[in-house]
Amino acid sequence: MSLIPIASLSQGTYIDENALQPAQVNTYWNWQDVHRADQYLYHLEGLRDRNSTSEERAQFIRNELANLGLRAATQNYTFTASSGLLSGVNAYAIMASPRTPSSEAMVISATWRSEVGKEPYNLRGISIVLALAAFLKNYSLWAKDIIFVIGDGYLDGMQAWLNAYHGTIPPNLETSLLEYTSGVIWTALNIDYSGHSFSHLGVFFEGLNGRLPNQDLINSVRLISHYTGGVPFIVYDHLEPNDFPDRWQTTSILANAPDFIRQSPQLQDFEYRAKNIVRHINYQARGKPSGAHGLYHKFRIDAITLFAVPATGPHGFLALGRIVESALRTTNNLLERLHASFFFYLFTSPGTFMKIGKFLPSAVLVSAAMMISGLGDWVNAGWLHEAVTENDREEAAAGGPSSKIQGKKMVRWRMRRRPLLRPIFTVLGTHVMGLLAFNLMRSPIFVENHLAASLLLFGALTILPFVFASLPDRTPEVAPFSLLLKSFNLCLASIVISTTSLLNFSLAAILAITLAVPLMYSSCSRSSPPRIVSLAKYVTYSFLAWGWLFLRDEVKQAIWNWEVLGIWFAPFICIVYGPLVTQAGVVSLQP
Amino acid sequence: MHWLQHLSRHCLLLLACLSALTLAIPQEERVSNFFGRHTGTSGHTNNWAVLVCASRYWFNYRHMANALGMYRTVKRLGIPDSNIILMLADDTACNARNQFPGSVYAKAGRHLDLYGDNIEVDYRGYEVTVENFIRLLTGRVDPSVPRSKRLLTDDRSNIFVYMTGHGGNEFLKFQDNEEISAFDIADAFEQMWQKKRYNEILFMIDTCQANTMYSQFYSPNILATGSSEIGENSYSHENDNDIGVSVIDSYTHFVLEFMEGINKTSQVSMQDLFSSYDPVKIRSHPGVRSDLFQRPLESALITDFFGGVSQAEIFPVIEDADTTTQHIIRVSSPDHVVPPDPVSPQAHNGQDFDKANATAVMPQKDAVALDVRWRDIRKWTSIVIVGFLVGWVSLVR
Amino acid sequence: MRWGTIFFALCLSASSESVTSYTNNVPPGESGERYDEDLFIRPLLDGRVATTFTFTTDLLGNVSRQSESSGQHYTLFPLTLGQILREYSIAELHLTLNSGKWNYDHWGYPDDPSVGTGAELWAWMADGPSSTIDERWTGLRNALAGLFCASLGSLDTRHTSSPSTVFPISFSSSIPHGLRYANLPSENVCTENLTPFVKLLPCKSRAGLATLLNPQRIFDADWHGLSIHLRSTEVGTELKLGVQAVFDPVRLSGGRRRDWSFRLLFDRIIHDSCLVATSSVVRVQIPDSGSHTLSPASVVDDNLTAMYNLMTQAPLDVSMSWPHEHTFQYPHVHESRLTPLSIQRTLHGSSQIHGHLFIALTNNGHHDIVVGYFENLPALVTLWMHTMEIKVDGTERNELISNVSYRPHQVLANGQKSPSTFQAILTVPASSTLHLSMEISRAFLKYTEHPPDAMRGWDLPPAILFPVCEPAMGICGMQNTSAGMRDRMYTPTLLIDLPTPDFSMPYNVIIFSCTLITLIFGSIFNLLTRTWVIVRVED
Amino acid sequence: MESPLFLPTLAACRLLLAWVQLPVLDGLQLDHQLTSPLTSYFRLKEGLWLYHHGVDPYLGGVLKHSPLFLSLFSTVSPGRVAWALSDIVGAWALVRIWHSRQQLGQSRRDGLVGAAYLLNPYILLPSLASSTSTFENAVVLLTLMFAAEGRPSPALLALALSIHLSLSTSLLLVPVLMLLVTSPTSRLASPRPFGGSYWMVFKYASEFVVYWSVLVCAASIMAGGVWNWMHESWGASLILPDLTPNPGLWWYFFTEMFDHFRPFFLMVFSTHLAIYIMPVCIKFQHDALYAAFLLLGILGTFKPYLTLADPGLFLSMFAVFPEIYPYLRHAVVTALLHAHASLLLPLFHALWVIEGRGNANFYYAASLVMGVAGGAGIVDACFAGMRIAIGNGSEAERGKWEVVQQ
Repeated sequence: MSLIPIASLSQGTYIDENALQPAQVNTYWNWQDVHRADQYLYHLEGLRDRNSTSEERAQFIRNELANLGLRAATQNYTFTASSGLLSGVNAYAIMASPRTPSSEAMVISATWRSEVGKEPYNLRGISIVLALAAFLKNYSLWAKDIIFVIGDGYLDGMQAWLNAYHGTIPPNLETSLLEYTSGVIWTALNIDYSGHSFSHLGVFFEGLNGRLPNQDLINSVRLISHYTGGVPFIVYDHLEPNDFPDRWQTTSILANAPDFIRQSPQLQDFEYRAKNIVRHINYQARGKPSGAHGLYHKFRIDAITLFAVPATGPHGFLALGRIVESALRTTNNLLERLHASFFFYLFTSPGTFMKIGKFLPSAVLVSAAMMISGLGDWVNAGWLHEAVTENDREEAAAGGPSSKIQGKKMVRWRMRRRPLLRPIFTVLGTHVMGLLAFNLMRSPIFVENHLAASLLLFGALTILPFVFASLPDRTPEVAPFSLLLKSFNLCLASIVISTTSLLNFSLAAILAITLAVPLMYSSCSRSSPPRIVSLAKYVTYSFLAWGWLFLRDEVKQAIWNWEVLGIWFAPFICIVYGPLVTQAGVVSLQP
Repeated sequence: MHWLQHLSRHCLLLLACLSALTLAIPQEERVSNFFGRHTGTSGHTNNWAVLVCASRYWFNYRHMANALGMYRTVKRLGIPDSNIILMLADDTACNARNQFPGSVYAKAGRHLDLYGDNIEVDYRGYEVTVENFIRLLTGRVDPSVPRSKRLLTDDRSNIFVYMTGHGGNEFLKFQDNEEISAFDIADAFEQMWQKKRYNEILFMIDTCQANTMYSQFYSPNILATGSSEIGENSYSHENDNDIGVSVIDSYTHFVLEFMEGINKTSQVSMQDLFSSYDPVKIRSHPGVRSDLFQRPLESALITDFFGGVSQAEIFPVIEDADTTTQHIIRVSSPDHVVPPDPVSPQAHNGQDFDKANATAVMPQKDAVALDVRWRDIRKWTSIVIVGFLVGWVSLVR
Repeated sequence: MRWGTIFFALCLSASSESVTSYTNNVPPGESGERYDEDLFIRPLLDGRVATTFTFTTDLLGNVSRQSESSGQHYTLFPLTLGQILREYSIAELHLTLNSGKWNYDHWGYPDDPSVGTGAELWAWMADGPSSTIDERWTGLRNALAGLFCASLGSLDTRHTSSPSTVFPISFSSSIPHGLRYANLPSENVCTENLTPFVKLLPCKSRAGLATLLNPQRIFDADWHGLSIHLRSTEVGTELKLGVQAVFDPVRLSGGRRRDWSFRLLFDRIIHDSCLVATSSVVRVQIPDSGSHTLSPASVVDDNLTAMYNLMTQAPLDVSMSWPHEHTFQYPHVHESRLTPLSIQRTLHGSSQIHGHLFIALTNNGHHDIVVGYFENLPALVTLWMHTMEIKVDGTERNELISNVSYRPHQVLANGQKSPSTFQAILTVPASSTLHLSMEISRAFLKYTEHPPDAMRGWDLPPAILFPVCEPAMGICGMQNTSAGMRDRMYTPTLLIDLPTPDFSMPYNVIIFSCTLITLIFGSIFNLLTRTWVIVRVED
Repeated sequence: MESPLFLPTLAACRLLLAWVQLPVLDGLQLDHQLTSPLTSYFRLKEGLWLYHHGVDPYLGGVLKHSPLFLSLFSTVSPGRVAWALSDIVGAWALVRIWHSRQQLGQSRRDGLVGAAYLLNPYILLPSLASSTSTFENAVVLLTLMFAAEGRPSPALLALALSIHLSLSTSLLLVPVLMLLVTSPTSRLASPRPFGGSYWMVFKYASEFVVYWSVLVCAASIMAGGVWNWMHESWGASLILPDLTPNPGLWWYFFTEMFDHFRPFFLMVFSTHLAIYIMPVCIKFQHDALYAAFLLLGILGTFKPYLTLADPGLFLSMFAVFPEIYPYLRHAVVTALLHAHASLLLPLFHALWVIEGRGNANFYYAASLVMGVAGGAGIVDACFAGMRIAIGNGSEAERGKWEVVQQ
């Protein structure tokens, strides 16, 4: 798994969809439009300085867009999450493209807040969107309507707008359907330009629950920013080692390493790629979108965020405007929904990526190993007593597919029923417990006094399985409950990992790391350890499983993500991860 | 010698318009018998052009431009629209992505609009399929297909077939999802020959590995040329940055360039055209296949295929003749082999349309009530029957 | 040809002129023909300009009945159409080719009601003994396809329905007539359609209003469409050829001004009039607000239209300008909705298999409006009628819908599926919005049935709102009052993408499935057939 | 679990579940794993709407259910209670089958047998998604129960009904007839030639035909015609007009099939189902119930418009044949395969049509896994059912000999 960043493993990107034809057009965005953008920026800064309400901001934007002759409107929304209400106002406008039935559309959006850079407000992003609206409407070559959306807040506004646009309004969102709508949206560009001016253009692409946009989109924007805008294109805001070495030194962890390490290009490159992948895994494993673009993915819209990496130059509105114009021409060329290129990939550097075939095995191998050892345990459980004694009834007791007795049917059933059913119910029990815990965590009580509640919950989650599972096997003859449980546990975990690995590789990788070791070594030795040791082991396991309850902000954030954005991370941890580790703990508890 | 040729051609013209006045086939036969086949010149009395742009999508603009360039040339050289079958798999001129609506340009400078304001596309969009193309050539079309979509040729017709699109070794892709193979075209031509549907054919194709497309021909009097050898791509010539796509393929570009110098009366021969090919400029090796062609290329004039024999002032008569005799011809079954009408079974469907309206459109109230009662009756009978069955079964022991 | 016809036209126009001069605008006697052309220009609120060309040819003495009447004697009436008329015994024929989306809110009612995107064809045909209506319909489709270079041939039974209440026949006759209606939203209109269209005019594009039909400009207009309306009246047959276009001078002038002129819009002016025309006028509607100058100046009649007669004012370039405004200020849309109804039709839901068809009708007036609603959906979409919901601001109002008639699609004898039609009468309460939503699911097609660009999806034809005035329906929409619906309205089209199979590897699928099946089959039969034996193993 | 109260409590819980309103359930109704066009309640409701509005419900290819469902649901409109009840009836029937196979009134294993049906997710989820396959399963189980208890007329009526509801159940005709004339007790260990009298078989067969034709008449009366409903409901499983995805093997095969081969392969697939009847019935003539069990397994794998309920029935019936457990070769592997399939199917389905980042092949692959799992189950059951006849010798000579097939 740690080999992934190695350069030779990844291959160069290329564009698969013929229709895109990136960077093949003249762009007409010029200083006049930049001036217009500056004017918008001036007004927006005014709004920011007299920290106006969302209502005022939205009204201002709506009016500006309406003055351009576009169909503009605002949208009020209110989310009710367990952590409280959250409301705001979006503004949007639809530019109906001439000569078309307007059954297709593309989106340029910017959100009021920005969370990547240091600047909290994405004023320049918004003003360039407005200026683009004024600029683009003078051209008749748009085959798709263009929708300009200014989302309030960071993610919530865009989420509300998208839900309203697609008419899928969840019960905890209070908003009205949009006044104006257009056709199907295939692609969207989200612009995050919070700094004063920028040196690089960074792309953010992770979406909800680890969904990635089609790679063609990223690649064509990369080409455009190279050839049309002349702006270096990077992944996230990670500068490449070779350009801007001075700033590289400050950010690198190799900075204070001995010279020969610091200078070696391979290591620098490795570190750079590793950084990208870690960042990627950090986003994807939590299923957390790395920007407002991520919310589009839920609606099968391929979207990315263009982040203007803050710097003291050289680029500004002019370059960004050109790039966006050209990018829109490219997406305008699309005749079909993006389907040709990859949806599963790892970006190791802007120019290179890894196919799924390359990185998937690393997770699948782990799960396969767990599956095998699980099956091994199953067989052991079956054959366990045979070596010890020749007594028939124990053979019978051994149960499993291998007991070799003809007569005494009734007896054998009774005895082989217990070892199978108890582990099954333990497994089910733990998962149900996780489900209950999750629902509990969403209750307002929990949110208010977090520490006490989480302590209680943790205690409960620790004690319950203990009480339930620590009662020893009645008859010494049956296959030990712990062994069966372990084999079930391992098989289950391996299934989970292998199925997750395709949907959300990062999550699978994390699981493979966190689950493999504890589950494999939950019951290591035949000789039963002293009680106290196993108890300690159990407690550590339950900490592994539920310890995160005490990270207040993390929990709160995760729950909010689930309730507002529908990110599966929190329920997954509660219902799948926690119980699995708890089962391992129960196993470790058994003599 | 030349004046003789002219003379002969002129009386041919005369006869052409005479015969065209009433499109009665036997007369045509008589005419052709009178002249006999293959004197030194191409003994043709009318010219036809089939121009196919097989590939769809906006980014294939250049293929549309190829076909349209040819269209403009043959039209300029005097083949009337009624004798040109133009197949365009997509509409670039009025595509919303086109910055210059209603126009298609073949040069980056955008000096010459190929679309103009007088154009007739006979097959467009999804109609451009392999089946339709083969049916067009062999004349096996549905009787209801209008004349403008038929290739009404005879054994006196010289046909210029031009195809362009994305292709490969011995195939050409239509609409990017179905292929026509070299064998299909070869067999179609053979059928045409047997059915006396052509006198001579000039087959020109611009696609990747184009020369493989005519490798399978075996019918006489076919002169074929293509843009590139096997294993060779045909490249686009240039790209217009306002249209945003490449506008023409280089082989066609140079052919058209050559054609610009031709006019209706010029005596330039096919040989001159072929010798004008320059693999360096075209960036692929164009090929010529003339073994089936029975005349020396030097004596085969460009205008034998590109130019119309009949001069401009005669077409109106022909057109009028066409239109006046149109329904007569419809009535008298033409010589085409006619497959059974695929949509004729609609006939009784028609009735149930109207029946449906009778019921669907706002039924009267009493009718509704009666209908409801009848439904209930049906329902209850079925239930009673089943209930009875169950009861009986549970009683019987 | 040209010289021929011109000469023809000349001598003929002389005669027709003499006729008209004697009996000025009294319809000439039997088997006479007259030709009028008219251009109506409406400056719109949002700076755009709506232009409507209408070329009317009246053929007096009814031809369309007896099949083999004097066909060749047409002088003005286009010959080809005449033949079609006779051959398929057409009583009424409407063909429109539009592109763009008509913005009712800003542009008001179009002068020609049929503005549905794409191709729309409907015809009333007499049900003759010689051939059934459907045979005639097929023939008609192909004939028109050949005539107008449009792929109308594909308007086959998958798109054809017969909604006689939406498109009522305009006259009553003894012979039973049948209606066929079909639309093809993905059809586009371009020069190859305009060329034959112009050729139907007596003066072609050399004289008269048709001079202005410059394809490069017409097809650059925000909305443009061609229409052919052919209907038999009591006195004879009336042919209306129409071209509608909505230009955007603001866009043409780079976002600055809304001044327009023939030169600007069409890049041409009218040099001479068409002599055979009985009347040839240009009418300009004068906006009631704003200080504008119109040149050449003209008398403005009471309903604010300036009239130019082309016969007298031959070289003509009308232009209108707003000298006092530096840049055009767009009016804010909320206060200006020109039609009593605003329509929104969208597909909700993000899944590829299931969704909601959602229609929002906003009544801008102060009276309830009663409208008919008509959907003609191809079989790729299944409407789930039992999920139909009618809501007015959030509350169920099922009493607002009546006379629901739904016909699911059915498999026809030729294997194709007829479209499903849904028709109902809706009552939209005054100044409120009515939401009609139905669940739909999308068909799973065989991979051969998908179009070349399968990933794009399919265009769903526009739905139609029509005024209800058939007394048969009991209720009658209030056309008489201003609040009522004046004419048919078309909703925008929708793009719906079906779930696609994989197109690259049918063979693999076939192979895999067969392998699995044979594997299981083989092992089972292997077990069943072979006998059991006990072999002793020596160790 | 041994307690006699276990089953009633379980049933009570199932009933309670019918009243609980979960937001998830609405989503389930349209799930392709749980409901097929032939069994989806959603389509049935649409059919009812059409029926009430005077349109022939079998016109649009929407309704593929039997007309009897129409008449039932248009008279009474049962909530989800009906599904709960039919589940309970099915469980009860399964327990009764178990009893009659053991020839005893009560056993401590009843609870397990009942739970195997009520708690089986493959059974539970479809009935929560209110798919009519729940009723079909219950009727099939009733058929077997009556047959096992030697009550011919009810058995034959139930059989007629189940065949009427879903045509492919007609595989069960032969084994049920055999079961009626033999005893249901387990003869697997001691095979013997078929003992029943053929005359009786013929008699029962003719009785069945009577019931079946009466049902058809009732249905035709309801539908106001014969052809349209037969074509829609029975024809659907023969000519596969609707290519909605399901866990089975048919839909994608015929999506990708070339048009001119389609009829041929339709014929092949249908006959392939029928091929199994005779061999299985001959091989297991001594234990007709087991033959029926195996055929249910075949159905649960190769049925057109498969839903999870079909393999679910097969898996639940394992509980009735405990004697074969020791002879199952790879029970765990089968279980794991099923676990994988049941996780992969919904995930890949979502990946394809909801998220749009995977294509149909993903889901097809998952359905292949499902097929493999089903096949493994059948093969294993088939093997064990015959292997048991030889049994294991005494302890002493373990390892001395092996049992093989030649």
